[in-house]
Amino acid sequence: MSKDIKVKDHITLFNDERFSEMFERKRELYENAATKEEVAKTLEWTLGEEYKELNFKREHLVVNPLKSCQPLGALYAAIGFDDTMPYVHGSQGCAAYFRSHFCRHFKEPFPAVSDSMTEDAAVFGGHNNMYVGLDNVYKLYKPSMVAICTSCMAEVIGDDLNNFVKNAKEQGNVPEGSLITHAHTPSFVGSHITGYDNMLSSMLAQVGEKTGEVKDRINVILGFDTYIGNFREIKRILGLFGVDFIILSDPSYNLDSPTDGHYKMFNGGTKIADLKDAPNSKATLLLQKYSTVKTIEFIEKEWGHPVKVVNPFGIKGSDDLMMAIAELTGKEIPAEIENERGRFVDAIGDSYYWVHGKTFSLNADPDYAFGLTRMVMELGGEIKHVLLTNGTKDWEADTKALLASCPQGSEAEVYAHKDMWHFRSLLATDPCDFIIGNSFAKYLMRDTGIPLIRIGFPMFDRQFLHRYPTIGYMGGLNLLNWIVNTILDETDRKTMYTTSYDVIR
Amino acid sequence: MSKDIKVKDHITLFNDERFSEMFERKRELYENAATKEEVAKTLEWTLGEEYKELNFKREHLVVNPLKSCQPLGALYAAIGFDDTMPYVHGSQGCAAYFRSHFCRHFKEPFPAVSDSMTEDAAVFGGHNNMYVGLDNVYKLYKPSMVAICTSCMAEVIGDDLNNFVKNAKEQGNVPEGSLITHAHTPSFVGSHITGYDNMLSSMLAQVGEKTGEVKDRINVILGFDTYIGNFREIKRILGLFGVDFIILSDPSYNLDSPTDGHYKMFNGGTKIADLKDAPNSKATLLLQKYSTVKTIEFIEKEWGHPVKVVNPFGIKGSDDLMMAIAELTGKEIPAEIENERGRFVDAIGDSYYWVHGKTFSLNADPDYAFGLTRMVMELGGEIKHVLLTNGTKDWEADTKALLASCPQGSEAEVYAHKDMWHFRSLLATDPCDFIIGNSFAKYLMRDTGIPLIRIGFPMFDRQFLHRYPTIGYMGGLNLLNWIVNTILDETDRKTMYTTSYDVIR
Amino acid sequence: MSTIDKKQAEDFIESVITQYEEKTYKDRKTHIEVVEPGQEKCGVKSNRKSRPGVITMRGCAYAGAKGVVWGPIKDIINVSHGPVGCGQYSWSSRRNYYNGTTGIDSFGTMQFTSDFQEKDIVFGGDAMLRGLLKEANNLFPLNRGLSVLSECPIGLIGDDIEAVSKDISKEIGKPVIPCRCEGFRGVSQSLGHHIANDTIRDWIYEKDMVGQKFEKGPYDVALIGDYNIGGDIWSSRKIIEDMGLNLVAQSTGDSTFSELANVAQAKVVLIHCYRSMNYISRYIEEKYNVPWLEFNFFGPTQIIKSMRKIAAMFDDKIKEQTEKVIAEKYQPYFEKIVAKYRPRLEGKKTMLFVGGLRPRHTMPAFQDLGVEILLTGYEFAHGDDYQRTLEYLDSTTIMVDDMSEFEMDNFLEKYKPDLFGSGIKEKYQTQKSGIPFRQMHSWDYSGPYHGVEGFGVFARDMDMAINGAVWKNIKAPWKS
Amino acid sequence: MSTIDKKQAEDFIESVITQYEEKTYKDRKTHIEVVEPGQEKCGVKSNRKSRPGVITMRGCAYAGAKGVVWGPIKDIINVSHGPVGCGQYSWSSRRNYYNGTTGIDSFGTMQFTSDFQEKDIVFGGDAMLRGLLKEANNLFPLNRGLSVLSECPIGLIGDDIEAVSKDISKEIGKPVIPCRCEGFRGVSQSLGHHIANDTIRDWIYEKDMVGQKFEKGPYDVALIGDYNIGGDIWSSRKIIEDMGLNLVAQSTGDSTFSELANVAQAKVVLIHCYRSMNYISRYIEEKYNVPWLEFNFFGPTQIIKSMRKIAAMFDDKIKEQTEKVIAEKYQPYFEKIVAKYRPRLEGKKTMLFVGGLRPRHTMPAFQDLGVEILLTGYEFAHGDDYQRTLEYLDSTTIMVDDMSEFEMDNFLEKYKPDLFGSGIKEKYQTQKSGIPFRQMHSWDYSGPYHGVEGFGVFARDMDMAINGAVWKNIKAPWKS
Repeated sequence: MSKDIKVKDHITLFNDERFSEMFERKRELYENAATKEEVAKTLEWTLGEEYKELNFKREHLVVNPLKSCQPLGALYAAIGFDDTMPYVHGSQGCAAYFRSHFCRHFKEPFPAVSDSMTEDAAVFGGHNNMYVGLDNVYKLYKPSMVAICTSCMAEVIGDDLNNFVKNAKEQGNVPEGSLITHAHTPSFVGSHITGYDNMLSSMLAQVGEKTGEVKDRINVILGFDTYIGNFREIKRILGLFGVDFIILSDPSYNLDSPTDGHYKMFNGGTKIADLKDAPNSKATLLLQKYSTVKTIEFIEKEWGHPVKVVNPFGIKGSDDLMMAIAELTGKEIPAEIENERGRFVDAIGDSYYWVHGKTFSLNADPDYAFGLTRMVMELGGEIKHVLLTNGTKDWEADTKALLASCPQGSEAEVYAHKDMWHFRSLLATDPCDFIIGNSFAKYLMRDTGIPLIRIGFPMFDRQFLHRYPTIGYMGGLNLLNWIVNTILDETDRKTMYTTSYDVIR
Repeated sequence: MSKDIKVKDHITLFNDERFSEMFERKRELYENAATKEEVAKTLEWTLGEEYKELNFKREHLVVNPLKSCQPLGALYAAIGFDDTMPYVHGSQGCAAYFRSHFCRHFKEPFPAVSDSMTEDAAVFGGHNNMYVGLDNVYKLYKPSMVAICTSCMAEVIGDDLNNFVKNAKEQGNVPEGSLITHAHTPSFVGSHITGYDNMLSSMLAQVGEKTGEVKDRINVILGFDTYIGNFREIKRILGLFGVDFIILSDPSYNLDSPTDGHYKMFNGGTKIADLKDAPNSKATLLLQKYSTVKTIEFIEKEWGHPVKVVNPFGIKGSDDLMMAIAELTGKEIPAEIENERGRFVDAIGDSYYWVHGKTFSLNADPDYAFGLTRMVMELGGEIKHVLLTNGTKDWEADTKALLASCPQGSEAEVYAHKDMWHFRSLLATDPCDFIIGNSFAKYLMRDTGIPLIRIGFPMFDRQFLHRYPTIGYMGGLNLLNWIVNTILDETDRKTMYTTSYDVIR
Repeated sequence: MSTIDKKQAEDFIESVITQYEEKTYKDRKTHIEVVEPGQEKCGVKSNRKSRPGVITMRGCAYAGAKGVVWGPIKDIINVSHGPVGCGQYSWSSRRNYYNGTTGIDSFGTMQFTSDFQEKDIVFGGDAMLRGLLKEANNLFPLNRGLSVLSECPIGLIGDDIEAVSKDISKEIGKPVIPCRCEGFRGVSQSLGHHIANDTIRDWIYEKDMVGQKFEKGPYDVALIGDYNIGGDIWSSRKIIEDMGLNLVAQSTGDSTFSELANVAQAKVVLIHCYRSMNYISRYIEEKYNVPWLEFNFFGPTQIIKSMRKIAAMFDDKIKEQTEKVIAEKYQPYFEKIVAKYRPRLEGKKTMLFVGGLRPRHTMPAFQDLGVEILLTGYEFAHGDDYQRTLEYLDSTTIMVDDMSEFEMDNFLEKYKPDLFGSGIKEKYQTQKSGIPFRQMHSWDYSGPYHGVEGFGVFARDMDMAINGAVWKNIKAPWKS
Repeated sequence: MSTIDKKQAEDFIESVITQYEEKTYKDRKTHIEVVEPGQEKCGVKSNRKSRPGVITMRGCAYAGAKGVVWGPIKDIINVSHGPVGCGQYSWSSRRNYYNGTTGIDSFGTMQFTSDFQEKDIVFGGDAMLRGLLKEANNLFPLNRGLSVLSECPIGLIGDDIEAVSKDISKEIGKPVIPCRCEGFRGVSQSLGHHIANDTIRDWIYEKDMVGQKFEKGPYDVALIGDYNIGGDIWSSRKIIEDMGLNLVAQSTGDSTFSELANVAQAKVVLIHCYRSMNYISRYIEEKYNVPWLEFNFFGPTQIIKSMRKIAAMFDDKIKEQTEKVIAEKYQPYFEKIVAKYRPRLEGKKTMLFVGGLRPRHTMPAFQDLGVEILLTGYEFAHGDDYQRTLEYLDSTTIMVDDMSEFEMDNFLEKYKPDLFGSGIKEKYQTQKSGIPFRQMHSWDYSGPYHGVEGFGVFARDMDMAINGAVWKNIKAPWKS
């Protein structure tokens, strides 16, 4: 087949001379383009100190931010429950965007309805949309639960979800006994992780039923963690401990479902019965902190059982995770886990000389940023910049304390509310050896020539990575793999035409 | 720390002008070097058709072969048994080489003794070396089994292992009842996979004790498979089936042991008792064919129970694996396995458009070569060349039949006994889009500019890859990951300064 | 012979839509029709609200205005004005290719947002917007203008972005164009196109802006309604040039502000995506008396037909050159592509549900490869789009407007096509059913599909999708 | 104050070696001694056979001849003559860097083998070798010579590679050098060095070959015994040049056949690795009357000392230039490196067990950084090497010849050094014990370690190893 006519697509087609000439002519005659000198000069200027200063003076404009809006996170919390329809009360375009965003990251379908509010709803309120919307949802999809969040429009006009849902039930828009949870998730407050927190805490509050009986079981909350492999990994770990558990929001069924010839909208997840019974577990373990602020507060206050929050990345984080499980459950840490720890440490021992002394700048959501910062330092890597758009004060303080505790963090700068255009200035004026970030950070790689290690969300331009775990010792091995082998790959590329292009490294 | 004095090592140091000038001067004044024109002309010539023809006419010289020698494979078979000391009867340098080779690949210690034969042994035979050698081995390491193979010297002078071992036992060089297995593994016959086969089949023959009772259990033999993750993966799979099994040679304990502050020479593996009892299993399943020719023959003839051989890569291969387990054990294929199949197929569906129509040339050991060839075609990739140094006639026939069965194989060429210098000619005169090969194939990438997907043995210049499984559906996901994400990475590099540098792919 | 039996199909459709809530049922009934080749009128209702609680594939006006009209113009800064999400989700997702240095003289793959916070909702965002526009202009001095694309809250809190834009435009001496494309307006992306077209009209042509001066000639044409997905407009441009014409302005793919203004300077305006840009072409004809012509550069049949139609607007030199290039260069290439791919695709059946124009534009290209269309329809088409789709039918076809995913699942299950072409949201669920899929908004990260080279890529990709080896392996062999 | 207590150490050693089989015990007893600074004689026995069944770190004569002497010469084709393995395992594993185009004018990282098959064992390999050498010369015409490195079977089956080499050399008009380095010869790599040196002597100098003609001057020197691991010889060369000397030939790292021949053309031969190359330097002195000088370019103390020693062989111009470059360039750099790393390394303890020279060469560099040596020894040293090691001691030290891995494990367990420097086979088991490790044969994929820049890399790497964050995390925190 390969010897037939070969078709060139955009990746190579436009390199043909005919096209280059065409582009050049167009630029010259019609585009009113800046001169090449102007462009070169401006480019150089944007990479300098003067520009950096100007750039950091920005008060209003945000360029290439590292955050999305609340309802996205709310949908992510919702998709983790069995037989549950995520529902966006607001404009239909919002739902379309959320769904596309997730589809592009997970390469999986992401069901969610919207009640398609338009101009008239702006005037009269969105209650009618919700009544018809819920009616259709139950008729078409027969979910066990509907999880409603809001997008901007509903929030700006002040729709009252609680009231609407009550009415819908009373009016008979929905079947008797329908379970509907709802959370206000205004896009102009916080970010996607806030929405996750709002939705999850609302679900716990609205569905959980405390009976007084305490069950020998723990709840586990992973937070806004898009590495689907982690949901399987924590189950495997808890299985080794022999612990009974409930994961509160487990999207690993819906977002990693088989291709077997039959599309199923709902593939599993946390059972509704478990959600109801969660307050009666003897403790709750959380694997994220900054994406679950309200949730933690709620559980501590309302369920009153022991709560542990760990950041389960790297050696220290995984140690914390294992010890937290042991502490909450009274179980011994299994020998197999200890063996895995040893194998992870072993892998670090085998490879850390490629990381030690290299400098790293990071982009991520706060919980990942904290964990990766610590893990990079565990490998001997030095941190230059940790830059977030949705960092919180707590995160900032925690991260600064972490960096201060370690020589590899001594020169690091921390930014909680900056964007990737700020980051570009930082990288251009104070370069590091490697960037860690999501797919959008590829622009930074292009602009600064600094290689990118792809860890984060969204990950649109690589496949399968989210299927691997990143937590615990075995997840740590994957992170290590991505970090070390990217360094090795870049080293190869740098040395390919020199004698340092070693076969053994 | 990063702001201190920065040390440059070879990766960047010699780019400094001072060194370039020095190199240039040395070349000009002292090296008696060919002129740059001569070099350029010769380089071009070596990449052309005329050279290819000359190159393929070689009858004697072998350049950059893709095989190692028998005892290497024998040691690999031996290291998979619990409390077993691999023993090389021959020159000590051989053992040093085998051990280094494995250490570089696995980044793990690889214990093996040699009996250090020298000139006098050449004259008088190596029996005395073996007597003292065995004595020391038992005194120092107290193994439960010693597995002896030979290197060239012992084979050329015709040492008789069977006799030597008998004498050693009779003379009391070893403790009463010592278990010593031995295999002749001449380096001038076959390759490392032949040695694996010889050692394993000898162990089965020398240690296995057929009792007549048939146990509800199967034997599993993975062959010369250096992806340690596969040993864990097959155990996981068999665990899901609920099958009782013995893995015959399981190096995953010795070659992936923890760093916990205590070095242990022997970390586990197939129990000697299991090796003894293996003939009494009800069936044997083999996951390689070309590395276990003698072993298959032996089991079929001597143990007389059902034997199945599958090549467990990709969809078809994993299907075969699962059905073979089901058939041999009478168990149903578990729903979880079916789910994993669906997830693997799903991942292929999500990504195959990056592979479809791309052309691939492969280098590997025969079992991997066969499996990867088939899997690449399952992804829609087209095969150009499959080139091995240690291919067998069977392998060649099987591979040709496979290629003929699929349009993606219609233009492929198969070479069973060529080397990587032949491969260079093929790639230069008839380029493909991607090479699949081991670390040495990086030279082909440099010489031809064709990107390399690293799968195989040895893998010296990337870390951890051997810790992942490659077999079954979940192993397939790793292979898919390496293939697709390498393609994506190369696409990024090719398009970085064009508009095709997409964030979503 | 048609695969679709009209009566059976109608019964099936009825069985599906009766499952809706009653008003929804009544509404949906008017959006679906089984049509026949030769049929004169299409009765499908369109451009109506999607019903709440039904998973629609549609987006919003902002998506139409930003993603389609304003977004691809490379030398202006498009500010997503409002909360962070809308700009974030639409960032770099349309693959409107352009040449230029991003962040310096081009801004296509950047996300500029005002990142509204609660205080902005409460106190209004106008003051902030002023500051923002100036910051943007300072940090990106080579921009040729800015647009302000309103998100939902802006219209609801009563901000006056027009006033702000006027002021700043004066202050910085560059166009600043406010675009009221709040997502709640209208029923789909389509109103966004219209609104954005109106802003182009009002803020460019009504102000008589012109672009870079060029030497005018008799063969000057403009090409609009091509968004350069995967390089579409470039392979189209090549055809125009091969015909001997002069392409003086293109929009909005790989377009500049200058070209946008200069569209009206051409002798003829060629429009590819009629749905999203017809407003402008009609207006230009009216105001400047420049005629426009719709054309279709998908697949050999339509490419050749369109080339002749365009050539017919010009003199014999152009006509001859057109015939020459067809005969000498294009036809032989098309034949090779068809020879390779048609045998692999002949008789395959597809469903196509995309945007507001592409189904009827790509159907002939599918037919050139022997592929039958079982079902088609549009996310956001208008009545005339459906009407004009009829002419491309060559078998009984189900026509659906604003198909819900519920309907889609049922159609896929029932008819098991060899290919479904739609959007990213539809892709993975289709594939789970074992049905090959191509994203026909974004060319599934491939492209171009327009023009001569584009047809090769299109044919290759459809073959790849339909005949992908993986689809033979959907079922576990132990499940019989 | 020494960390090692002599009496305790001796008792401990005894307790370890008594576990051997009796003859082995007696033998090993003579290979280990606890030595003190100032001690005049070292009684350690060396260059004896390793005992069977004891895991030795040693390799073979082939490894010494190919890996060290012939392998690094870039423009000759080194044929590993015999079965495939020896060449395969030693392929690209020594990191002898070179400049050149591999496969065209340079062949360092290629594996040429005759891949002996059973028939070759039975019928002999001479005919095959003839064909092979001609094939190699035809396919790689820019080679400047070939070597034939025998593997074990060659010596055992009685092939006459000398005759073949002579014939082919005549036929192709290039040197073809047969080297009888069968792995069973001798007790370690060391004999391989000697044999290979002898072949250089016999086939180059005895034949009065000369290399590229160059203009001779008073400052011409040759540098031998540097294998350019990670670029060592390049940073050494830089020092030589900085001193105002002319380096006219180097060997064998990044060396050519021409340079090898021209070593004898220099005014002085500088030898770095005395162990592997002293045979040649002695011979050249005898035959050509060219004096030789041993030097050491590891670490500030020895670099400066060596530079002065070398300068002393020349006139004042060189001496002045040497002092100038030390004072102005090297000393300030050394101070910076020491200032950064010594505080991090002061008082750390290491064990070093490598090759035949490096321990005594690198000890002063460790001492420059404040690191104490607890134990050292050589894989394949001779008596004089041990003798000369004494002068570098600054505390009580255990000296072990041909240390077995059994002994090594025991020493590591007992003394828990902060660093162990040895080879790849020893690396991972050391690390399992939680003890940092550096491969001191190959610089652990780093380098150069020679010369001024090399000291920086050395210091950085030792810090990295010893103070690597991972070593704090060996123990699970729940294990107290």
